[in-house]
Amino acid sequence: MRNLTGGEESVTVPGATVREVIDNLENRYPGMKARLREGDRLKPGVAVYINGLLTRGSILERVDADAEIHFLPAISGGTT
Amino acid sequence: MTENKEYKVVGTRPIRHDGVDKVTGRALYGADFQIAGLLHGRVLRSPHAHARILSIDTSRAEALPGVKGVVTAADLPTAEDRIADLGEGAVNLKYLCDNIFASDKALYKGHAVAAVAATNPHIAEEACTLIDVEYEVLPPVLEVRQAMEPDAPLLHENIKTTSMGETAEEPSNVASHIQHKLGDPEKGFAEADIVIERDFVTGTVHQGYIEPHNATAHFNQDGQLTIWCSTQGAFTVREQVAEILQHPISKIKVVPMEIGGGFGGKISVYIKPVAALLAKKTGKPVKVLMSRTDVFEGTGPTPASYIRVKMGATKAGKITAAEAYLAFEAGAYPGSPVGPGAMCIFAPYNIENVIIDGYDVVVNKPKTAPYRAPGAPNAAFGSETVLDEIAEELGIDPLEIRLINAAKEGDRRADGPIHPRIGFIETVEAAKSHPHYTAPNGKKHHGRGIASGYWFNIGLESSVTINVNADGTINLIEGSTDIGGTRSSIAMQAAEVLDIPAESVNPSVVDTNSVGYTAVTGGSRTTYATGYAAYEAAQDVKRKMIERAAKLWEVDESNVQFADGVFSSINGKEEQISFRDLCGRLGETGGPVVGSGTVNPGGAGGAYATHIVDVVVDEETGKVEVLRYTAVQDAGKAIHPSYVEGQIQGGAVQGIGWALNEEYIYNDEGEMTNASFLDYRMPTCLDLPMIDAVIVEVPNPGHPYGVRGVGEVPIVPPMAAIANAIYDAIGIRMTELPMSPNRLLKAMGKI
Amino acid sequence: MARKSHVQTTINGETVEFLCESRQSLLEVLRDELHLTGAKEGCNNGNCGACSVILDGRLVNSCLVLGVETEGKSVETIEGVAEPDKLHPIQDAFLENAALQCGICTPGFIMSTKALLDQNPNPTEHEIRYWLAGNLCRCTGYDKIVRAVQDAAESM
Amino acid sequence: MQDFGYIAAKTVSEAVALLDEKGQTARILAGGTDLIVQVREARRDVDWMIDIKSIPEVNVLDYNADTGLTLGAAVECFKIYAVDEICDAYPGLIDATKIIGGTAIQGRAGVGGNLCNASPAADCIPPLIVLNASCVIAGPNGERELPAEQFCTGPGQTALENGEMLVSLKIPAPASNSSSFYLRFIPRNEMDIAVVGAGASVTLDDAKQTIVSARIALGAVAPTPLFAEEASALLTGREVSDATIDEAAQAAQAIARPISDMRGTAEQRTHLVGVLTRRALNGAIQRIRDAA
Repeated sequence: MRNLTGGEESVTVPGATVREVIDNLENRYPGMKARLREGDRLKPGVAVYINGLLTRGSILERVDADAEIHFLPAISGGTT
Repeated sequence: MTENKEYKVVGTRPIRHDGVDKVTGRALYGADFQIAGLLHGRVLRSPHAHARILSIDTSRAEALPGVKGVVTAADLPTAEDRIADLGEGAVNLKYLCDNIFASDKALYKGHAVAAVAATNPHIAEEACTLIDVEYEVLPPVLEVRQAMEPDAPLLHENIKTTSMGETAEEPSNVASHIQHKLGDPEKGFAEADIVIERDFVTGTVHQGYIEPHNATAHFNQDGQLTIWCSTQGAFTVREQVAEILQHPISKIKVVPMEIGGGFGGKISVYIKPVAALLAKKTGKPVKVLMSRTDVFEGTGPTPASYIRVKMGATKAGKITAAEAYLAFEAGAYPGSPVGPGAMCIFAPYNIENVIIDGYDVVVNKPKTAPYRAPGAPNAAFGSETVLDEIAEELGIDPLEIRLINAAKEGDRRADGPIHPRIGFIETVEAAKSHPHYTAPNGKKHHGRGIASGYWFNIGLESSVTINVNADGTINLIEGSTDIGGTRSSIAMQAAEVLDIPAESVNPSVVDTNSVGYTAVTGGSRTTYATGYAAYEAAQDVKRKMIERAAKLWEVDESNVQFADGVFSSINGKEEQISFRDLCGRLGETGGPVVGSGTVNPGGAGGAYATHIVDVVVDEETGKVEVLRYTAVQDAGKAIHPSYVEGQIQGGAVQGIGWALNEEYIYNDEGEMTNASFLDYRMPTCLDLPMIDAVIVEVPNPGHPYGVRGVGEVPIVPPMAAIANAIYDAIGIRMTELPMSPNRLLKAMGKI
Repeated sequence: MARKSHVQTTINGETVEFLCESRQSLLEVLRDELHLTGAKEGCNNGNCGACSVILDGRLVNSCLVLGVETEGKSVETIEGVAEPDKLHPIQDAFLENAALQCGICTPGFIMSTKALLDQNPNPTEHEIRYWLAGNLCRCTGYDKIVRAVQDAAESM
Repeated sequence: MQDFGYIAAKTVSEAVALLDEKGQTARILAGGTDLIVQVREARRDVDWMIDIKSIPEVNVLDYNADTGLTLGAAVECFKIYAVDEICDAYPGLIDATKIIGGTAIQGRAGVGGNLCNASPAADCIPPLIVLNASCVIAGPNGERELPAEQFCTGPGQTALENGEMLVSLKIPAPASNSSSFYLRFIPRNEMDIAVVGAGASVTLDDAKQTIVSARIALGAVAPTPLFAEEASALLTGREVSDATIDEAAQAAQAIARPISDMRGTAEQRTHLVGVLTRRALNGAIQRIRDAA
């Protein structure tokens, strides 16, 4: 996604939910929304971390003022 | 709530609830299911690794007496090229369907082409040989670097490399590229006193569960479909089958039978939709079983990979920069675990400057599936041997260099997120003081190696219902397939809340019509998330029981407390009633009590492991013998320590197999030549010593008892630990997996 | 359609009669004809031991025995190991040692262990590992299984 | 699995008559651990299985210190290694019977079946060759005997003619100051097919210093198990030394013509012939020297 942000690894945008954060990212860096959202949901295969914790994978997730958000590929796994 | 306090049930070792059924042969696994009128299904598979399917003629098969129905890709609804999120990981439906039955192209040897239902399995098998398929054989692409060449034959005309949403112009076998960058790697390497860069190659390996895939399906006239099967997740079977057959989930009931191992390999569906199609066509229940060869050739292994790791450090052992290039074989369709591999590779360490590139590449091999910490073992084989080499060059103890660089709470992972409370340092400290590490190690051709590993663990959805019985016991209803004793580790968490013995809980794993949505038993999540749901359901029961006691005593609920298994009134009345006695009075106080808990927790704490291994190398034959093995792991809180140890031991041994002998061996035509337990060499008990499992407990703040998932991380360190031990024994760095006798002989220059 | 033979054999002490095709293995007969599904199919070629049973006192892979070969013979399966009111000491030892995870290999291991302890009541760790090498377990890493066998030997 | 008929023969002559009548698609069923798998995997076309396990002659297990061993073709491995005298007399054969498959395989599989299956990698065949075993064969024209090293003619192919079956194996009584040894190389410690196998029998002089005679045989390095004739012959009359044994090992390597497959590469196998020949010879010599 860095090519969309002009090389910036970390950007600061306002928003009280993941949805608002994505919308605000889109305003600043057009194309961002297409990568992160599909309709009114998070795009399949994208995981959201808020302050280091993996969230429930919803754009409805609430975000604190100083929260650090990461969009990463979703993971899966297998035990016995 | 996360201090390491004493519990009454948590941390004890009761007999598992399903134990008697499993030691008497009474437990019913998928293949054990019987029903009147049952037909038997078998699957015809492509003999070619890459071929266009020109025609399929099933008429001779259909004419065989005893054959009741034949199905092919033509019987599947036309799939959209659309991404669906099926519980654990996103799936392109077109690929999902094409992997059930090859439509236009067979993309690996073993790719299903057609299936037959007949009155007995031998007839079904014979009928498969009577299906005439005309193929145009194409050149196979069998290795990741070959597949990435610009002139490589293409598996899919429509795949173009994507990079977090951006798509390239030209078609390619490279389905996607990911990159993580932190700090300034160039500057970091410039600051290093020592820089080491090495290439690594790992082979394709299989989960190797002992129970082959199985499914029995029945289609009622009203469209109600029932599937009895072994699976890691009944709900994900329901979702996948619904999408593949375009059948509403409300019309599908999946009944999870006991499961004979999964390790990630029983999440994807293969023959479940096939059984359903055959059942629909014949109007009879149909049981489809895979043979062992079908399992090797037709289900997802974990990928072969090419990995390049470069690390720089100061003389004092501080890592200044790290770089990794990971190319993973996805198999026939996109979706290798290169993502988690890239995120885990340097996760044990706090490194300021990192760059990681990952590539997901299609090849003519079975579509890969998760296998225990998918991606992380491949990655750790590279990073943990390079770090060992740095330590050796600098003359620093290999555990010490890990302590110097160890990640801790508040440090940033290379892929971005900040670590919450983690227990990596604790595992290294425990390894350092373990008698194994301090034991003498100087004999000729003997060597000792250590390595560490990381796995995220996941949360996801779980639901639990608790029904309270009049005798003070509870029935616990859950949707998590029990693969390794989780009925007990979940039941124990409910028992702890209600202060009843583990034996007073009757856990049942039920079908998709009978419990709330529950994600797969995978990602080391079951004891964590379904246990969490059980904790919540038990809390719900406790609240309701407090209401009943209040009603009984005609006091306000706020005046009832529950401690040591007894409800008592405070502030006035001197009333007491035990949990058990109150259970006997539910009818008169308002009727049955049912508690429920549903969760989708985000706080699955990551798990770390540090392993120590001693080996001896036979210099004349190249054979490596594992003499002693110690696996240290942070479990957060071990609910049932015996089964935590079991996960650690089992994972370590799968890693030993991966390290030494396990691999898919292919000929030039792309045929796997060792698709049996005879020649795919998993460890037998004669190949192993006892495995000393050491549990470290650094409670996870994201769980009421501090649980961290334990199932996956133990497979991460073994390959590198053994490679480091082999180096210690004979002075040669092995960079290719498996480190089989033939490869060792070559590396030693003996052949 | 294939011809079927009539076979009379003893299974877990009971006389049993069944019809089977020559090509049906003892494993298929046990599971599909007699509904004794404790013996499992893991590989169907003698490499995993999940189908282990005792035939005339000797441990065999039931996938490598034809049903018709059992005429007049005696077969012991996992279903016959426990007493009506109590488990066999080997079964107890497997439970107490948590020597199973998924449990699919467990019937085979118990039959194999029974055959071992019947002829060698005090095996060394090496003898246990050698004897059980034909039984694959993918979950446990064998540590707890070997300890269970040691415990069972001690308690018997 | 294809359909086939099953007949339990009661006598050698009945079995021979059946084989003669049914022709090429009839197979003798003894332990079945190879045959059943081959038919199941459609690697062998069989219309009839003739079970010989109730024939008395194929169940003979008779050892006499003067005349040697008669080993019926259907005697299972576990019965052989249960007899102490046989273990003492033919330790090289016992080495092989204890490593074929796992315990459950050894409950069904026998030396005779291992020979008749004629796998190039069969563990029992090199010991039979080095122990001078003779194959007793019954057929429509009566009985004949054949040295073990001439029994296999190719992978899965034997010298048995139409209507013939192996009845038993005869192994001469061991000479004094002699012993035998068999080992194979496999990547695991059990449950694998030999990447290379090597058997040796050695007779030393009374001082246990000089080799009176020796025989070496190899498995999995040619279409059939090989008797390493030159390597064996050059040891006659030689003093035991590392150099002598190396010489024999090199001579054994010279006749190996292995292939590369999923179990090993040709180079690896040729290399291992040297290693295993040395170990087999040293193993046999050590056993002689260890004997009281």
